[in-house]
Amino acid sequence: MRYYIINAEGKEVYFDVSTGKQTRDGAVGFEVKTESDGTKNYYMKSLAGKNYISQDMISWEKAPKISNNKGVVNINESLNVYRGFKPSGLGQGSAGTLVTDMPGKVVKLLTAEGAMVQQGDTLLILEAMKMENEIKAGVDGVVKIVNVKEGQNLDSGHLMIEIEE
Amino acid sequence: MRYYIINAEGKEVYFDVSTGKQTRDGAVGFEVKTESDGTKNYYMKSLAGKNYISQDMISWEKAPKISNNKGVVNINESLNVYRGFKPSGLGQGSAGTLVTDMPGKVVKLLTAEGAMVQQGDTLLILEAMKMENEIKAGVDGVVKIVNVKEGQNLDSGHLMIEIEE
Amino acid sequence: MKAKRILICNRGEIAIRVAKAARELGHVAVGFWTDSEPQASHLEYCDEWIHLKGSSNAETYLNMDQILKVIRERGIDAVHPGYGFLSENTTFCKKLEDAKVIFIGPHPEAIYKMGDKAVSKQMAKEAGVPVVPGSTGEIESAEEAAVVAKEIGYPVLLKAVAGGGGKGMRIVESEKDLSKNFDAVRREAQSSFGNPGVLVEKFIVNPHHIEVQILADNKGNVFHCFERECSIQRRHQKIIEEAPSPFIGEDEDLRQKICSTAVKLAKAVNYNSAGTVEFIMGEDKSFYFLEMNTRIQVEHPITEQVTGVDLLTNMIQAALGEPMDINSQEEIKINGHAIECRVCSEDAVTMLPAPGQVNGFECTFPQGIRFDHCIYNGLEVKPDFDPMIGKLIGYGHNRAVVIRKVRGALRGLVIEGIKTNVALHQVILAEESFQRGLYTTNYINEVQPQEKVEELKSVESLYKKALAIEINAIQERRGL
Amino acid sequence: MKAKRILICNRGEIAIRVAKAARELGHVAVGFWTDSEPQASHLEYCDEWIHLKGSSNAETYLNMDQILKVIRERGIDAVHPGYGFLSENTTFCKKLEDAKVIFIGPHPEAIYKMGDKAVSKQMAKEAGVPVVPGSTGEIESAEEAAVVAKEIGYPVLLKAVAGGGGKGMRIVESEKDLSKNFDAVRREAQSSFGNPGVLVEKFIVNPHHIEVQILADNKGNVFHCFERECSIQRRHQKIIEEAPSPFIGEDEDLRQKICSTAVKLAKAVNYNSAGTVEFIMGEDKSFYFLEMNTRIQVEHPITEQVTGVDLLTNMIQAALGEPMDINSQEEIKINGHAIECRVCSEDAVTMLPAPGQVNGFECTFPQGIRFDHCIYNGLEVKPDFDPMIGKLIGYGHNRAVVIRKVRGALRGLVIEGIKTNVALHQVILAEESFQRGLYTTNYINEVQPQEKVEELKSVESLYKKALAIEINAIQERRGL
Repeated sequence: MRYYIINAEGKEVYFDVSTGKQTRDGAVGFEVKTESDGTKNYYMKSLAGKNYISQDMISWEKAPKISNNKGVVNINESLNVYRGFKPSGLGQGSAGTLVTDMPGKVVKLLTAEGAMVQQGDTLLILEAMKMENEIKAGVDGVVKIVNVKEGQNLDSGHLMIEIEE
Repeated sequence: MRYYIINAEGKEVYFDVSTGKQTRDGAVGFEVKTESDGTKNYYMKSLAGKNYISQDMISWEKAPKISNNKGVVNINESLNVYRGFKPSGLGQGSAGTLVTDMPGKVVKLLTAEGAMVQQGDTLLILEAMKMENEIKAGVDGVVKIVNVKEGQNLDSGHLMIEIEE
Repeated sequence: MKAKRILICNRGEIAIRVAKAARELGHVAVGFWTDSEPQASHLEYCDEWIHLKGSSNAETYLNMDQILKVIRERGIDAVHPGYGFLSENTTFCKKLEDAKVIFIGPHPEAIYKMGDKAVSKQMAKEAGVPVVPGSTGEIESAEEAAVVAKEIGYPVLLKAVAGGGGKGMRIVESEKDLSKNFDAVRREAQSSFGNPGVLVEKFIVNPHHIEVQILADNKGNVFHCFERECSIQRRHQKIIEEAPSPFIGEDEDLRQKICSTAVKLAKAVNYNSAGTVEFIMGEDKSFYFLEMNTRIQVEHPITEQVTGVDLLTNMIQAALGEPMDINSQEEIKINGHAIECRVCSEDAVTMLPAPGQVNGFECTFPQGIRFDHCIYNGLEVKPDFDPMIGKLIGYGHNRAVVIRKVRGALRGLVIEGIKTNVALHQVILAEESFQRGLYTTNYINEVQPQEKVEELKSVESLYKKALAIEINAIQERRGL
Repeated sequence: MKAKRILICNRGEIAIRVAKAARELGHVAVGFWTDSEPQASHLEYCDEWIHLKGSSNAETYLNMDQILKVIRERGIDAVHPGYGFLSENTTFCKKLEDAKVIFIGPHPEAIYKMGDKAVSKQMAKEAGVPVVPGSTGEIESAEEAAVVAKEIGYPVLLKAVAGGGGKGMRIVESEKDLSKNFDAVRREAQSSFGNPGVLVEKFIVNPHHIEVQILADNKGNVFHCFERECSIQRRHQKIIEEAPSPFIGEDEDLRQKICSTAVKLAKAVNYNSAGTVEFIMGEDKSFYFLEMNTRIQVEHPITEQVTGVDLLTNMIQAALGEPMDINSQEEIKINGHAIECRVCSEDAVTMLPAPGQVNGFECTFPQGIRFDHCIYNGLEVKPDFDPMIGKLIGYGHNRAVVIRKVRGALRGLVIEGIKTNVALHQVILAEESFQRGLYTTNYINEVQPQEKVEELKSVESLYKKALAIEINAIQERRGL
């Protein structure tokens, strides 16, 4: 079983997990193998309907039940965890590629294809969760693609604007 | 599917339950058929991880998850609920048959086989849950069987004493 | 007392809070679910569940026709609007009045007068309540705004007439930024409140946001439940509140003065429900009336914790014309301290909303924590809804104890699957000027706590998170 | 402050309460599990879990050798004993002292003096604290008891020297019942406390059980946190407690008098921890010292709720020699009212223990409820353990509000699979003399609330219960 964990900035951590044996007092052992840390042993135990993880069977930490198949978990930032395989087509836009990370509505478009822009220029205003958010250029360059119209409702992951450096 | 519900005093309620169809908004219908009340319809719905029961799909009541196979539930007194079948050998002792309803230890035996007893006489003292409990005769009569010794540890359901009226 | 059928026109944590109070008083709590939220967790505390057709807020919680139809069909006696949605809508109040249904809130005139910033300011002036210098009415254009701004001096604050909760507000430092910001506020005002009216006023430097809780009934009782300080804000929205105010501190004269000023205004509008008078307080402890919120507020629990007064049950009693639990001002006392952290589905660093689905949730709290929330494993936080999904409230003997308790609670609050601002709260509660109680509404901008949020914990935690998924898979296979 | 490693020598709800406090203060909470309770739910709040071999209490929580072995092996700095088990055992204190481990409780001399009823009575007399007339030392035989009883007059109370919590106590109305009861008390005293010593004293008619919470440290601070009334008892065990006492009511002079009397006794034994001085108060408001409990008590939460003082964190601070959160008597104030119902696995009518396994558990509570408990779906209540599995605590603005809240909470507390006394609490909280606050320790015997417990609810509920099992079966099939 191999896990890939890919975080919001495109960083990727992967490691193998294999299930070991049940111990005498009801804990289940896991082996986690990584390139950087080698092999580590973890134990899981269910207690009064909750799950706990330990490395030494003495110090235990609560492991919340993660209930959906997407397996997104949260380590201050949200991470996508892929169980057992790496999905195709995943990747992260460069600073010049503006992609929505939440659904929203284009309130105002402030640029056009062919325009020269500087890093930090506001290119469009996106209303999402009742807030106006200024979407700014991540690099200096020329606007190559504008894939939105004013008033348009966008889904998450929509490519809005691409800038050529 | 037939349910038997048998309470501590040996009262018995039984009825048929059949599962109906899933409704549009995720509720599941049940039909409950009884001799006294005829057929009634109930609906079950899961909401945010909890279960609810309704008769009209408007007024809902929480239905705690009952998690073990024995299916003991509690309506002020504890009831044994038997799912789908009536187990053999079930029955309730008469007032002259003294059976433990919890594990305990015989501290003092105050009667013997052949003794004449009156209703309310203390026949033995049973220590359970750190308390001394006086076990009393339920009827007037003669002690036929004494099935305990002082100091003996008893399981639940142990016949201690039988009195012939 | 006959049991009333109380309809809760709201969702999330406040719907739960209202339902708890309605049931406690022996009434029937009737709640809504919509097509966009069939798993509405607040229904756990409702006796009856009604389907509001539609998904958007406009089709459901703002849809008066559909709500009134439900009221007629289900024999509703009284409506609690919670906060937001129809809580300060006089048209809704009027329609309820016509339908002979009790609105659990103040009389419509109070909502109208206090809901309009220009009118409320005028009312305050007449009642002898100090107000911030600024435009006396709506400003129609950026040019007109510039004239007023020049008169009262920069910096100035632009705000939507119909606004609230920090939405539709911007600070302008100089004339060159005025026009762009004026347009933006008008746009936000129109889209959020359906009213593009804008006001201009003097911006107080190093200000404190201090508000007074009012509790009043139809029998002429107008009590205050002391103050809250809500100066920790981002984008003019409160994220941490506390009671009593650390800025007022031990100054009992000032406390009495601001509280009695609030009562004065409430009496001037014949206020007859729970409400909040908001003030801005300068460095010199002078304070000005900002606005009155004619509804129960998000941060009401900290007042409940320090006074022991249940604001919701009293609010319902007042509306139904029953005697309130509280009989006199003297009964209401502060004991201890309380702090609330608003838990939002947003990026802890950028503080931008981040909708998503919760797929893991655990609480392991110290003693003295109250968590008003609507979170469960599976909750979908939609862009339509407010990103606030919970309020972590700590109560203790003094401020230092409460900070310790809330920090412990934040460590024990695990929400997986969505981004939250829990890590930001951890930074703020550990930060020195917050701990010393020395902060103004500029706190976030000046201290920049978001920069201290840890980007990523150890790889160790990554393994554990992945194992949590594996454990779940194993348990599913075993049917646990 | 360096983090200490704190071992909790207890189980159930009090182990959870102690662990919460230890963690809040930044210490490491170390907890036990035993062979009879591998699913010990209190470990949820413990950082480290240690296996105590064996099943009976004698093999585990009372087994000093095994516990001391763990203390050495796991580098423990301090031990919290909770209540019961080794909480008032001076031998254990001595062994900890030898091992250079801090005992989170008072110094052993205070435990010894207050733990022995004859010695404590003598101490109280010397400190000028009034005591109930009775034997001055242990009574060896029923004959000797009869002599004392004749002298002080019937009715008399027989009680175990080493007892507590109502175990090993009996009232004797006349000489003819003395011999039989004396034997029983000696037997219970021997089996429960390992000490057959018995005392005889005057039995006060229509008495109130009123106790004062003490909080003291090693620095000479001895504070009180006001009183609790614990007069609702069955078999001399408290089942409902409240703070403040309705019998003392508005009589602030009496309140000050009983509280300062308690402080006087605590000072006389150089008390240096959390503890409770118990009094019996007659109809005429005269009060007599009963005993001092030199540990944290079951009913401590009601004091925490009305004063805002966290007794556990202060108790730990005191033992570790750190400054307590509380600095002066003046800081400690009562605001509002609190009531606690002990939820026990027992028959609601006969009030006899009824062990079993919980197989369904739900809480749907009003605002203002605290539930300290160790219940979960699957909990096995064993005959070895105390039948108390939870404490339902309501807090509110006044007594009437709290009664309303607790009644709401009792309606929303569902425990399936075992018998509980929830229905009995419902009857008591609805009963007129309780609601008026007019009750004595004779309440259960005189009012007989258990007779009003509904034997069986409608057949309707039977169907619903059965459906709950069916739902679970369906969900299991679907893997939900």
